[in-house]
Order: sequence, then structure tokens, then C-alpha cells
Amino acid sequence: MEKDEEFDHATAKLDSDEEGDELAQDWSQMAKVTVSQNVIPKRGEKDFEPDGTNVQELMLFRAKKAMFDSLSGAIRGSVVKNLVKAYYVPEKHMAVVPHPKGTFMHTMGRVDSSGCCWLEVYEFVYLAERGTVTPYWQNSGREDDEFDVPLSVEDTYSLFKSQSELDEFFVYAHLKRLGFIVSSINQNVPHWSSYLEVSSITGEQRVYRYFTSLFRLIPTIPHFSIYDPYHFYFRRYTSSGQIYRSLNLLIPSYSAPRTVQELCNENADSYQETTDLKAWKISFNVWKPRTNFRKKSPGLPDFQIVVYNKNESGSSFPTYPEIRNIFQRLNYQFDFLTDGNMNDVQVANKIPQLNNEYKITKKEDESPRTKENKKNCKTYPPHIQQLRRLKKGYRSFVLAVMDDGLISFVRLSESDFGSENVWYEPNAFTKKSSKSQRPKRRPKKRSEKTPE
Amino acid sequence: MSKYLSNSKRYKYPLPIHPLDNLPQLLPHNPVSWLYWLYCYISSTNLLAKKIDIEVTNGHRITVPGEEDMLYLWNNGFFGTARLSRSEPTWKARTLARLGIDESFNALEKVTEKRRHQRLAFKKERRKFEAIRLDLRKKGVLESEILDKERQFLRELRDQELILDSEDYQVREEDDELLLNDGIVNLEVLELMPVEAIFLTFALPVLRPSVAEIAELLLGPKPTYTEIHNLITQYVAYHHYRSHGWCVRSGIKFGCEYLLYKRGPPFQHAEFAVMVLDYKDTPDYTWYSGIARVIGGAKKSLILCYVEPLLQKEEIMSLWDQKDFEQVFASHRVGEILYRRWVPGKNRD
Amino acid sequence: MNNSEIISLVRNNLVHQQLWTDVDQHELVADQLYVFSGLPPNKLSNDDELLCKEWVIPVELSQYRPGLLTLEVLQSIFDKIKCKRLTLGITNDDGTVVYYFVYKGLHKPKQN
Amino acid sequence: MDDKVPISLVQAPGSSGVPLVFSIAAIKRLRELGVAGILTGTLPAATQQNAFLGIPLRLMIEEAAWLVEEGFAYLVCGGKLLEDAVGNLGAEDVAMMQKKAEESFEEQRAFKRQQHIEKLQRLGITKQDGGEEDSRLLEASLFVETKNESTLLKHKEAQFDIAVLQKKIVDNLLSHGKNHNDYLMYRALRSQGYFLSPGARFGGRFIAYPGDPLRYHSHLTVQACLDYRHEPLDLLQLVSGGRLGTGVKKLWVVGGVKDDEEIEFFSVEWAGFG
Repeated sequence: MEKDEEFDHATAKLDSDEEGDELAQDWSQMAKVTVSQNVIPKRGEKDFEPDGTNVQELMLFRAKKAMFDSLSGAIRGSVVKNLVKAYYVPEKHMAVVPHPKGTFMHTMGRVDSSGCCWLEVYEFVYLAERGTVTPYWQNSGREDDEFDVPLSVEDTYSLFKSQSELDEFFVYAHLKRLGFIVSSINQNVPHWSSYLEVSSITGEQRVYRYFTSLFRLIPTIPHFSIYDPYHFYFRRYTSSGQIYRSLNLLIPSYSAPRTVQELCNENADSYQETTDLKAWKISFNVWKPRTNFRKKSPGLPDFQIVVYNKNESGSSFPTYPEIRNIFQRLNYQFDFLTDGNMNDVQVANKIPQLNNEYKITKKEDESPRTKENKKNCKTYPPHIQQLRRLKKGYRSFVLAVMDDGLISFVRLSESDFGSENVWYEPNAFTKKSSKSQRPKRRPKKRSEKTPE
Repeated sequence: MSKYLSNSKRYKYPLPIHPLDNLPQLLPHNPVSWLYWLYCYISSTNLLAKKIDIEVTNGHRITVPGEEDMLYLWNNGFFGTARLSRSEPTWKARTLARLGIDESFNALEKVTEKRRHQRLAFKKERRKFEAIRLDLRKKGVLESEILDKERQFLRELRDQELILDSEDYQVREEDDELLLNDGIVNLEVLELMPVEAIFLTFALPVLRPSVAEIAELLLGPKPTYTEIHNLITQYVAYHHYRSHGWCVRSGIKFGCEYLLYKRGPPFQHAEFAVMVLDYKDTPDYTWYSGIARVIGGAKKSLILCYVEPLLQKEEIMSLWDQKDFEQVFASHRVGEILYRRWVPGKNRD
Repeated sequence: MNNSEIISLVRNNLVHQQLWTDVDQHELVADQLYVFSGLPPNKLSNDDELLCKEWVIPVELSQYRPGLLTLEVLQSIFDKIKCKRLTLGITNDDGTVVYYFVYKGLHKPKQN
Repeated sequence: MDDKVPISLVQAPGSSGVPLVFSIAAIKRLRELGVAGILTGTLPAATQQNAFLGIPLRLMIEEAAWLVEEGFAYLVCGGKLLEDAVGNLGAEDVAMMQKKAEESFEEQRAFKRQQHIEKLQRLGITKQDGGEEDSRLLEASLFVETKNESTLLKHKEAQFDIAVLQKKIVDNLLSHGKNHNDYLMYRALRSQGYFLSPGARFGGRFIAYPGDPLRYHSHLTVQACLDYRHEPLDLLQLVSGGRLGTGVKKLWVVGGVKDDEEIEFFSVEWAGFG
């Protein structure tokens, strides 16, 4: 009998998202996240609609009180002893901390030769807002310059020059609050080398690449193709696989680069075609929270973020060519290169000059968990590995969608169905696995459709 | 009846064109076996004995009326949707059961119906409690007590395990139009999506008419470029997935274009939901987020399938007019993007 | 609106799949806009007091043609049929029909 | 009559802007008016999470425009306001600021000394002034607060509260939004008592709540405004929207502007069969 897909859907809990599907949380719970106060027990759920009862009225009053009490009680600043002064420098549109101290230095700002720490505006506002630094206006050229003009939070926000600067700040702060290490892309660039250096491709490779791409893009249609009305009078097919193979030559498709080599080649190829596109700004590099982070040699980031304000006039979701253009400019720790399951690391290691950075970060990342993952990957049967590839995709970036103060994150990944054949061939599974590399015990996580 | 065939037998072939899988054994030391093999090879064919007839109903809808043909297309690749069922043609058997002509059959739809009743009954009970709660509140009962009551109420409801027998339907006046002396009229037809009809004509020789005829049925004699372009875009995506082995079915129930099944609906749920877009399309963000929510809620992965023409509009029109459909389709490239919500808190380590 | 083409499709679906009774066809705009009235086998919503007459507008969803149902058309239907809700019977390219309620104005969701 | 609420607008020349509110009293007042907005700032007491955020409150441009039109608020914009304000500071102003800062310190000192004495008394010790060491410790423990609201911009802000100017700012704001008619839709929903919030994550332009979102679930996912006469409903979207609504108990709402700026709304939900 057919499975009742739809029914399952209707009753399934819809995509629950702990990040506040519904607005406005129970502020009495604030106590749980602050340090000092006692934990107040959770009150009842929200109601369907106002019902005119006093009880409801009272509960709304309490909810609002809890919220505004928390807001009013939120004093920011520091005692004189711990004061870290940061000065906004209008000419540079940056802020400077003349006597920097504190842990924020590990991941933020840049220290110049005189020992001053320079902050981007978004870093400045973020640190001021959480009370880590105390913001001032740098008074240059005024007579009474023994007095520093202190700034309020409102003042610091007025330093943002455009909506997009502000949106980037919101995304930055959102990720920072969760402990991610975030830095803007323009910063730091000279500090690490990309493994996607274009220059390293030889002319020979280029020509080879050109030919192979020709073959891939322009489908080779056999003279007497399967689509010819008389085809089947001459040709016999002895397996469904053969029929599929004839059919799947027709539609050309983009194939995703899976190795360092392929990544390099792709970059070399597609430089020209990107001229009349909107080249989206990749705003941030993001590293997962870690304690051994070094600003000077951060290694490749774990994610890269593009910010998109959906309500701005003239803005629209990236088109396919724009998405591809972003892919080609990505430079992060591509997990499909490290995933033992996806492909062999050997290929990557053959290109040492491209690969320095990659190797370094790989070593650092060789946590027990990663190793375990790799082991697990190896034991998956081919069709599960295939499904994993399809579901995970290859290069990807995170699109931070700004909707008037609410941020949604979307991960867009390059996928490649054109390079995978999922057709069912009876006995194919058992034949292949009996030859070699058969897993010792059949993995428990088999798809329901294992052939009988 | 053959309905007790196991799924693996019943759905042995993924396409309506079958491979020659019953050729005799080839014995290397026996030349006679070679000859016999050759004879068998030449004398057999992958073609169907008789191509399948279609009808056009309601102007441009392509349907398969033959009872056996319907079943054949369903069993061999899950093509088409039976109009009065949800996918597989079960309406006739279901109706016979309902009218008391054949009691034994218990089709999916009937089960679904039963579940729906249970759901409604549960909600009805829950609603009763809403009234009670309002009443309690008005009386000024403490909120914590009300919550306790609610919890208790829901627990009891669960324990009761509301099982409702769906009442037997009576024969309705409307059913008169179905009844014949020895059974019922089969109102069921199998409808093919336009792209399925093209696939079963252009890619595989299954349906009787030519591709050009199908195209004209679908678009009329003088279609505009936009109409052609939209149809091509849909077809190219369909052919792409079909030819890589996926069972591709309409995704309308989930608000998307296609669902991809590894073998077919009887074997498992669809893993992927496909939205087909022109490569330059960029609908409003709410479009993506709404769809992604529905798809995500159904535990499927959302694929944006972009189709890009590799030739100019005029060239494609000209190829279309020459009925060179092979070139038309081959001049479109497919690219895919996986679209997933990303929750920062779940990606910290 | 090319509704005449899908009338029989929706009608058969209502009568013989959804098992509605007393299904009648009415012409709203000659050759263009039709509506069915009929009785479903059970109440369609718990918010209804009793089983009541429902109104179904057959419309077509096409993968490659633009739709024709504008808000103005919806409004004109509500003007002609004084009813609490309309049901859209949306026919798809795959031959299925899906049903959606349309209420005029802002309506409350079902409470549970 | 309450004072009008100043709303700061962060904007680049020739573009829309982001309306922000920094005063807690103002945020409270907006909430009474049915405008909840989105709190987006880090709360100093809980800097490691996103569930509870503090000032500023970010408004939708529709909210800001509505508040101005109704006479509840006025918008303040201009990229160099702060720079001008600092540049125009005279010796008097600086002296004033200095005095204020010193006053705050003096209050703190008095309070701390008092506490200190009380503590000693409880312990039964009578001791004179602790000398230099104590006063050094005292000075180091004084608190420097970074305030929410600006004092520098106060005077400048008030100058924006001029009807003609406000009209211009609002027009500019709305003309750079995605869909001007969304504002009319916002206004219609607000006038029916709904609280609104941005709705993209639910597949709509707005999410509508029957009352304060702190207490009530949302009822509607409102789509961006359609052209009443010419824009056909996207049925595929309607299908997915209606489906989505069933799961999260929200109706999917479409609306369009009729003549005379009136909005006609329709609510859609899955019929539960078929």
C-alpha cells in the first residue's frame, strides 16, 4: 500500500525553530539567562485571542512588566578601574582604543605599531553596547581637549552610514552573541593564502580543461539517437541502466567541483562571464567558537556570510548566475574536501602550493570527532554515501536575510544531481559489495528501499 | 487477483520500456548457443507490442482511458495520476467496496478517511475544553489550576484512544449514474502531466501520438515564446531527473513542482522536493521561505533547479518550429542549488 | 476564465471521490465562471454549527500558463453568492484536485 | 497629551532607512499604541544569547510611517547630525557635561561612603577617614555608564518635528520600500487592532497578532499587497501557503488596494480534504 505521505505531513510538527518562531518570548524567563537573579517558574502558554477576562489582562500586564523591568535594569558601563576607552575617529570611520585590554582583543580589532587597537565601526558599537568598551568622540583640534565627549548607544548607532552597514552590524552582533568568531572579509585578507590561487594553473591544464568542458557542456548526441522514431528497431537494450544511460546524455548540467584541482580549474574558466553580474558582497568570515583562535593566522573560516535585506527597494534574491558567482569567490574550509566519504584527500595533496593552508587547518581540525566521522563514512554503503552527497551538496554559503530586524539564515549549497545515477538495478548492490570492501556487518541505517 | 504480487515483482521495471532480460544463456563453447542467442536478440525488441492510446479531455489534458494501460503506466515507473484516486488507480475497487459489491478491499483512501475522522473528533473534544477554560477564568480560578486541569484532560483523551468506525456510506442518488447490470462504470482515467506525456512520447516510444502532436495539444497551434519556454523549462528538469533514475512525480501537494522518489511512492517517501526556475528568476524571498517551510516540515530537502537556455530565443523558436525537439531540449542546461534553513545555534560545534 | 474545461473534472471529483451529494452547477458569467453548490459527507470545519451547503469554484493551476484568478474576480464571486466561504477546487497538471477555503476579509484561524 | 516619540532614521542619501527607537519610555508608549517593533540590541546583563534583546527597537518603515501620520512620532535623520553636534559644542556645553559627570561621581561617592560607614558600624568599628588608599579605591570603583539615549542630539532632534518636513521624510521612506501599498495594508490591519511584525520567516510580508504578541499567538500570514485588478493569485503559492497555515494555525491572507485606497482582504486555508 502506498504510504500516506500527506497525512504524515499534516500532523508532523512544523519545522520547529528554537530561534523564536513566534515573536516576544516570556520575559519572566530572562532571569534564567542572567547571572544574579533566581529562576522564576514558567507561566502558562500564550492565548489564542483576547477574551476580555481580568486574568488575561493581568497576565499581559505581568508579561509587559517583566519585559520593561529587564530593559530598564539593563545598565551598561564599567567602573573606572576597568574602563576601556574607545574613541570614534570620524576621518577614518573607525574607532581606536589607545590602551587596549580584555579578551575581545583575541578575536577583534587590529593593533597598530604604537599598540593602539583599531576597531571597525560595527565592532565598536558591538563592544560599546555590551559595555566592554566605553565610547567617546575623538576630539581633535578643540581647545578644551582635556575633556572626552562621551557617547550614548544612540550616538554610536548614528555612526552607521547606510542601511547595509547597519544590517551587517545586526548580523555580526547576532553571531557574536552566540560565540562565533566573526570578521569582515576585507580585513585580514593578506594574512592567509587561498588554496584557490588562479596563477597556479598551467597553460596545459587550461587547454585540457577547455576541451573537457566542451564535452561536458555540449552534449554529444549520437547520430542515431534514442529519440529517433526508428531507434528501437535497430538497437536492443538488455538492462534498464542502458536505457537510462542513453537518456541522460541529453540535458547538460553543471557539475560541482569536488577536488582542489577541479576548484582551481573552475575558477580559471569562469572569470570572464561574471562581468555584467551583480557581484554580491561576501560580508563575513565565521569560525565556530574555539579557544585557540589566533587573529594573525586564523585559518580558513567555517562559514561565509552574505547579507541580504529583503525589503530594500531594488533588492532581490540572488539569481542562479549570481549564486554561482558567489560560489566561485568562496574561500572557506570546504568540508567536502575533508570528508573522507566525499572524495580522496590524495588528490588535494598533489598540489602542495595550493594546499598549504588547507593542510594546516586540517591538522588543527583533526579532533576525535572528525576522525570518528571519517570512520563512519567509510562504512556506509555506496547508495547511502550517494544520498549524503546529494543532501549535503558541495560549496555553500550562508545568506543572512534581514527582514526589518528579524534575521533568517539560509544555507545555499551547490548540488549536483547530474553526476549521480540513482537508477535501480536489481542485485547491483549485492554484486558490488560481494567483490570487495564489503562492510563487515550491514549498517543498520539502511534506506527503506533496499532491494528485496 | 494480481494485487497480492509483492512490490518488487509488481514494480520490477522502472520504465515502461523493458530491457531484454530473458535472452538465452550464451555458452562460450557452444556455437549453436551463439546462433540461438543472436536469433533471439534480433527477433526481440524493447518496443511495446502496442503503443498506448491517449485521449484529450477538457481541451488540453492528456489522459489514458484504458484500464490495463493505466495500470501498466503506474506499475512501470509510476507515471500519471488516477483522477479519482490520489495516485494509483484504486477508485473502482474502492467504489465497489463502498457500494457493497466487494467488501474485502480496503484502499488507502478509506484509511485516510478514518484518520481524518479521528483527528476531527480529537479537535472537537479539545474545543470543549476551551469553553471550560474560559468559564473557569471568568470565575477567577487560578491559572495554574486551569493548566493542571487541561493537562489531565488531554491525558484522559489520549488514554481513551478515540477509535471511531467510519460509518458505512449508503448508496447515494448520485451513484445511480455509476451502476450497470454487472458492475459499475469506470469513471477513472489516468491523467499525465504534460511533461510526462512528452517523456513517454519523445524520450520513450510509449504513447501513440508524435511529440509534435502532443506539443500542439498542450500549447495550441501558435504558442508564444513564453509558453514554449515555460514548457521546455519544466520538461528539461523532468527529463534530467527521470534520466538519472529518479521517479519524478508532481509536488503540488507540497506546493512545489516535483517530488523525487528513489524508486517510487510504494517504496518510500520522497527525499527531495524540486522547484523549477528560470536561471534568471528571482521571486520575492517570502516565496522561498514559505516553500522551504512546507518542504522542511515534510522532512524533505528542497532543491532549486535552474534551467538556462544556451541558445538565443530566436534559435530556440526556430528549432521548435522545425520540430527538432532533441536540439531544443539539449540546448538547455540544468544547475541545482540546495536550499536549507541554517540555525546558527545548531552549527556551533 | 477558461473554466468550462475543468468543470467535469471537479464535478466528478466532488461527487465520486469526495462523495458530495446534491452537487449542482451554476453559471456565474456565461461560458467563463462557474460554481458548484453541494453537500459534503461531513462538516468541513469544527467551527461550523451544522453541515451546510458549500460553494466550490473550479480553477486551474498550470505549470506554464498564467492564472486568471484576481482579487477582483474573487470579490465579484462573493458579491454574487452571499456565503460565508468559498472553496477553490484547484485542478493541477497532474489531474488531482486540491481544495482551499477562501473567506472574505480577515478571518480567524481554526482554534485547534 | 504625551510628547511625540522621536524615531532615529539610519539612512544613506537617496535610499530608504532604518527607523530605531532608543528610549525605553518611548518603546513602552509605542507598545500601548499597538506597535511592538523588534528589539535588536545586546542586553548588557545577558550578552551571550539572542532570545532576549534590548534597545534599540527596530521598526518597519510601515510602522514608522503610520506613527508619524497619526501624530504619535516624528522621524529624525541626517547623516552628520552627531558630527555637527560635537563640532558645535561650546565651552559652556562642555562645562555642563563635565559638571554632570562630576555630579554623578559625587553622588556615587556619597553613597559609597555612607555604605562603608554603615558597614563598619555593623561590625562595631569606628574609624576615621581612611586616608589616601581608601579614596583611591573609592575613585576606582566609580561607575561610568553608557546611556541609551543621546544628550548630544536632543536639541537637534526636536528641530525635525515640523509637519512639512515629516511628510517629506515619510514619503521618501515609503518610496524606497519594496511596495508602497504594503503601507496601506499595514494601516488597514492596524486600524483593525492587529499587532504586526515582519513575516518573511513565515512566508509573508507581515504576521498579524490579535493583540500584544507577548500574550497572543499570531493569526495571519499576510502576503505583500497584490494589484487588485490585474495580478492573478499565484495558486502554487496559495497551495503551499494554505498548507503551511494548517501546521502553524495561521491563515494565509492576501489583499489588494481597491479604489479610494481601501484594502480588500481574503483569508485562505486548506479545506482539509482533497
